[in-house]
Amino acid sequence: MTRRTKKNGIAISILSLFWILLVGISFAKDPIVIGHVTDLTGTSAMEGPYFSAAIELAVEEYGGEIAGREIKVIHEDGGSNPTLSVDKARKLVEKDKASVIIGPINAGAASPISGYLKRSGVPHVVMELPPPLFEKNGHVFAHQGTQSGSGYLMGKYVAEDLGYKTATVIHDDVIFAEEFLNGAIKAFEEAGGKIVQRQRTPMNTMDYGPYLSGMKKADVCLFWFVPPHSINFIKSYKEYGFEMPLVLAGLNIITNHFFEALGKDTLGITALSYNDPSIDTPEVKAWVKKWQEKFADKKEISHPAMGMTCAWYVQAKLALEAIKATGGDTSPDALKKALYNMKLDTPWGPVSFKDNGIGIGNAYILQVAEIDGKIGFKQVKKYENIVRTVE
Amino acid sequence: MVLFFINILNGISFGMILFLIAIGLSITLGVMGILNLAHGALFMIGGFVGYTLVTHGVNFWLAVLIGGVGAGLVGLIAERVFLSRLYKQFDNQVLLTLGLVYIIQNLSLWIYGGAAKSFSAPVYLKFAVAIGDYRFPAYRLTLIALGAVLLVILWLVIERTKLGSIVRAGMDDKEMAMGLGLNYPLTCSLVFAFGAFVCGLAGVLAAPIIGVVHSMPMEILLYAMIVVIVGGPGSVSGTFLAALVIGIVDSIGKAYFPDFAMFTIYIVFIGVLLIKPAGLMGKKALSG
Amino acid sequence: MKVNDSNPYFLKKIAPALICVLLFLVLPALLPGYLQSMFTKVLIFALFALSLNLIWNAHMISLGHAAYFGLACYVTAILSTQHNISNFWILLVLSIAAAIILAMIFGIIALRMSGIYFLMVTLALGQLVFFSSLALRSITSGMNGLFGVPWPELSVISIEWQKISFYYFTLLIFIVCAYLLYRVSISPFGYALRGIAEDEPKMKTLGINTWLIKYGAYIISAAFAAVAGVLFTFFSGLASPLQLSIETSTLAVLMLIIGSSSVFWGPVTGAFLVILLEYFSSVYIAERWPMVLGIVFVCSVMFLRDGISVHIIDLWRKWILREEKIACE
Amino acid sequence: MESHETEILRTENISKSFGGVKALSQVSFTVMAGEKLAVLGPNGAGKTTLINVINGLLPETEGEIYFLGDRVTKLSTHQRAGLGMSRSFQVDTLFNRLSVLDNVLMSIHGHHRTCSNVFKSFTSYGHYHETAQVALERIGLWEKQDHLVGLLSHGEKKKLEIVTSIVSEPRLLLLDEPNAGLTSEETMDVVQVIREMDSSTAVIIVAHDMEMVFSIADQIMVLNYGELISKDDPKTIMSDPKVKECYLGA
Repeated sequence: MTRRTKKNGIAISILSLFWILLVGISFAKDPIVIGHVTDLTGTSAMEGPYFSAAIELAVEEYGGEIAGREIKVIHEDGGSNPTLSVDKARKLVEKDKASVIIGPINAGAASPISGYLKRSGVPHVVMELPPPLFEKNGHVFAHQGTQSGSGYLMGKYVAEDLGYKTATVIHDDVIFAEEFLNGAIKAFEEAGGKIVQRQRTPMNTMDYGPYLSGMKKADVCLFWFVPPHSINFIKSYKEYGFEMPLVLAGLNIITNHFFEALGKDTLGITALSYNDPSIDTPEVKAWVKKWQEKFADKKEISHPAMGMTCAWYVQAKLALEAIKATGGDTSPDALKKALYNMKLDTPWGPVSFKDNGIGIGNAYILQVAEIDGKIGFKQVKKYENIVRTVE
Repeated sequence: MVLFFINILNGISFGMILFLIAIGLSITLGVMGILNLAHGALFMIGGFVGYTLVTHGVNFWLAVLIGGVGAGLVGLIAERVFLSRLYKQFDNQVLLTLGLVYIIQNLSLWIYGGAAKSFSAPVYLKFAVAIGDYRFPAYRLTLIALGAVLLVILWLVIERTKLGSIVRAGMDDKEMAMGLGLNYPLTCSLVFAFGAFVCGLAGVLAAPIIGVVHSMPMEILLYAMIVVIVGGPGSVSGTFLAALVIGIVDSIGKAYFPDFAMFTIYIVFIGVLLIKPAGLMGKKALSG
Repeated sequence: MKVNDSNPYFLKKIAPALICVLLFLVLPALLPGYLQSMFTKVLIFALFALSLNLIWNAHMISLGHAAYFGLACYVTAILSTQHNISNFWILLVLSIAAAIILAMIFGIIALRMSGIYFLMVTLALGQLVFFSSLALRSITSGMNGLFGVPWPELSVISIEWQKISFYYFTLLIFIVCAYLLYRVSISPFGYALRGIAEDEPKMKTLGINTWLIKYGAYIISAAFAAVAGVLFTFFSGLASPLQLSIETSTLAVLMLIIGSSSVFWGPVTGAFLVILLEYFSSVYIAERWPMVLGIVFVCSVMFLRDGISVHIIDLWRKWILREEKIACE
Repeated sequence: MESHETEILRTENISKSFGGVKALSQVSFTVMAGEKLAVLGPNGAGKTTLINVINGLLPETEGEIYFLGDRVTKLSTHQRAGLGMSRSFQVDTLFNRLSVLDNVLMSIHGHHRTCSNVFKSFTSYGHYHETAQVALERIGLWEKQDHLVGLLSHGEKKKLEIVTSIVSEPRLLLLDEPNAGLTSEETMDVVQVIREMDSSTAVIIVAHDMEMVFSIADQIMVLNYGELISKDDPKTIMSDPKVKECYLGA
């Protein structure tokens, strides 16, 4: 009996806990809210912390307030899970009254969020999205345009500048990889190149051996995997003794993690980035320095590490500049207007939008090389002010 | 033809890993009737321990051993503290072990971050053997050999040692085994820990091929469970056979019908269930 | 208390009903919009957990039930986004039909096993459906899922859909389904299921075709899971592979274990607790949510094995009805 | 009294072996309506196995079983039960989470094949209630109808177990140690119930307790190591040397 009463105790305390929490959640707020759907768990958990930091850095540049109103950034974890992400976006808009939504990284989760935001018209500032989501004067702003865009640029470079004639293609069986490679293949074939094989590997693939032993020979191997898969793939690729040059036929995901995990195996890999910390210009160097000073004490993010971090910084800047331009008017229409008229200067060059929310700006081709004994990226080509999609 | 042979080799090497993963699950299930859904998590623990050691310059094979021990210890604790109190309560076992999976996964995300960790096999194994005009990594060949050795050892343990005899007795009749006057609960803990240990070994051995990442436990578990059911729980030979079959089917599927790669093993799985519900080498019909 | 003592009927029957009415009928109307959505989600998952509980009571421990939930999501999403069928009832019927057909096939496979092996098989079958949703890229658009599902039409009346109106619509459907499931649980069929859980050979010797009963139960519960799936699709406006994943199945399992599967309305309590817990932990400690969930799993197994509803009943009996003897289950 | 001529059960040399061990070998016998056959034998003689094989819980290794003239060897347990075969178990197999009344009702539902009904409530079958009441009153458990079975005494459980196996008015009743662990008074109640069985029904009782056996049985069958040693009326059996041997080990 006493045991049971003890259990009752536990039961009742748990219940009451819930009621306390349930009651304690109605707070009014005046500040301008920026909603950030990120990934702290799930397949992109690695990037999450960098993104939040990037936004923090950007907000700091405005002293945390615009037009006398505090800027409040609310981070929500979508766990790369479309259902959950939409839930979180819903919470940010309906409960926290967010006037802009940033993120998430995973197009699979970002797309449905755009779909949801369409109802209310709240601007959705993201990195990149598949074509169907962009409409004239829409609410979607992707400064890196469409995945197929970056893929296209890469395919063009491989065919024209590197002059490869045949290519074998392998990538994750997931929407954004699909888009990247569609673009790359389109460009490569337009330039007279020939695709000898295309392999799609399921997202739950653990062992790439079978695909590699089935891989056909060609001048070059175009690939794109999410970071965890890329590491396994590159390693196995080398194990199977392939000599074809590796080209990351889409946005660069190679980071220091790769250099640690794979060492010399990464040498010669070519990739594309619109904004990468490794780009060798004074502005970027200065920005990286600023980052390192701010987060020196947080060792896991002490270096911006990857292009996506910079992309997030740019997104935050875009949102904040828009709010600044409207002088604190956070109505969706005002913000959209401001974003369409924007020409933002970033360490990676100016960024602006076409009338359908697709970004315009510079693009850089990078290659992994050994620079005075240290493995890192070196810039091999730069494109000025290109529309970041397949025209 | 050579290509086909290469794919078979791929399948066998993957099958060996599957065998090492599944055998622990198979025995704990067959002997103790404990379904440990955290088995995949043990695999990951092994992997992370191995990663930590190797990146700090510990010898690869030593890391393999310690990784196994680490997983074994975690398994032992889980069995002593929790599972031993949930004897014959499947739903609670399931819930508990799932909970452990979530906790372990999130902990490893906390400690090691979301990036996939990977480390290389010993340098002297970092070359590819030429077969016809194809190349096959030496490390995978080593895995095949290792799997064979471990199979023999396991078989000897089960068939020749006292522990093994208790295990086999337990498989046939738990009460009878208890009646043998042996310390049955202790034996169970040991067997459980041993299964975890082997799983941990697999975790380190597989890392150079599949890497280690916080999101892997469930995928691993599924493979292991399919192998266990196809092979028939509690049967070493059955598990081994099933592991090879699944491994080979998996890589053949990936190489020849990539679009159905995800299904091939499930089709085999369901086929076996329909034809031989007890599993390839299963003694009794599966009703836990 | 005097009033209560003089009128125990009030406390036995009316009071609990009143509490439910307040909680689910009145409270949501007063809450901010976002919490209304929360309540909708609670009801949907409560229904899902209830459907699972039907077979759980026959000791058929399924970890693949998301297959039917998710299948319904996809059927609804595909038909409404790609074939412009927006009539709720048609979508409902078709989704249920799909779920039933799938359950008929899977049931035959899964029921070749029992106990722990049934669990493993259902889990594997669930994964099979999960992977299909990835593989059939042309229809399901793979990992990306389908989104932009419009609000449904009800043909009888046209509703101006908002969070609150959809909540009450969900509540209506929920009540109907819950009532049906309750009828099933008190029917000979329901008793037979509990009998099977306790002693299947005995049931056979009583002349009961236990296989058929289990098979039937499996299909019925799949059908109700499908209803929850349809509602969820309109709630979230999308269908994604995640709705077919193990996480979805285990969430339902957690709900009915925490809420206690031996009490009919247990799973509802469970759903309420789990969803709210998910919400709050995501507000305060987002990146640790899985760990919180895991700890809840472990604790509920170790300390609240028979579920929280049982204790609620006890407390009600002890503190309000002032009964001496506590008989649970 | 013509029913005495009707044959209820006939087994033709059924055998059952677990792995290597033979639990039953070549057992053949016949039971007529109204007959009360007691199965005797030392532990491990295969008595319970025999019952399990007859009602189909265990598949026989070889041999044929005929029930009411029809071959039922291939039929499943519930089908045999449907034909009118009923049994009680050695360790009581009541549904502890149901009330006394509901346990009886469950058997009646099983008998009437109404367990697949989803639309009516379990307790809404009026005439089932009457049947159950009669049965429960016979063993004096009616006033405990609402108690959970878990709370009953061992004796009461045993009686209830028997009731649940006879309410379906079976043609063949298999009783496995119906009086195990009962006081002599309780045993007499049980004996009473069995004696009052309809004369169209055959009863097979597995028992240790000689006293009870002789108070009921009009036929006795002795098993030893799975072999049928002899089957005859009580007197002849007791004078049978083979039986003495296997019992007194002399």
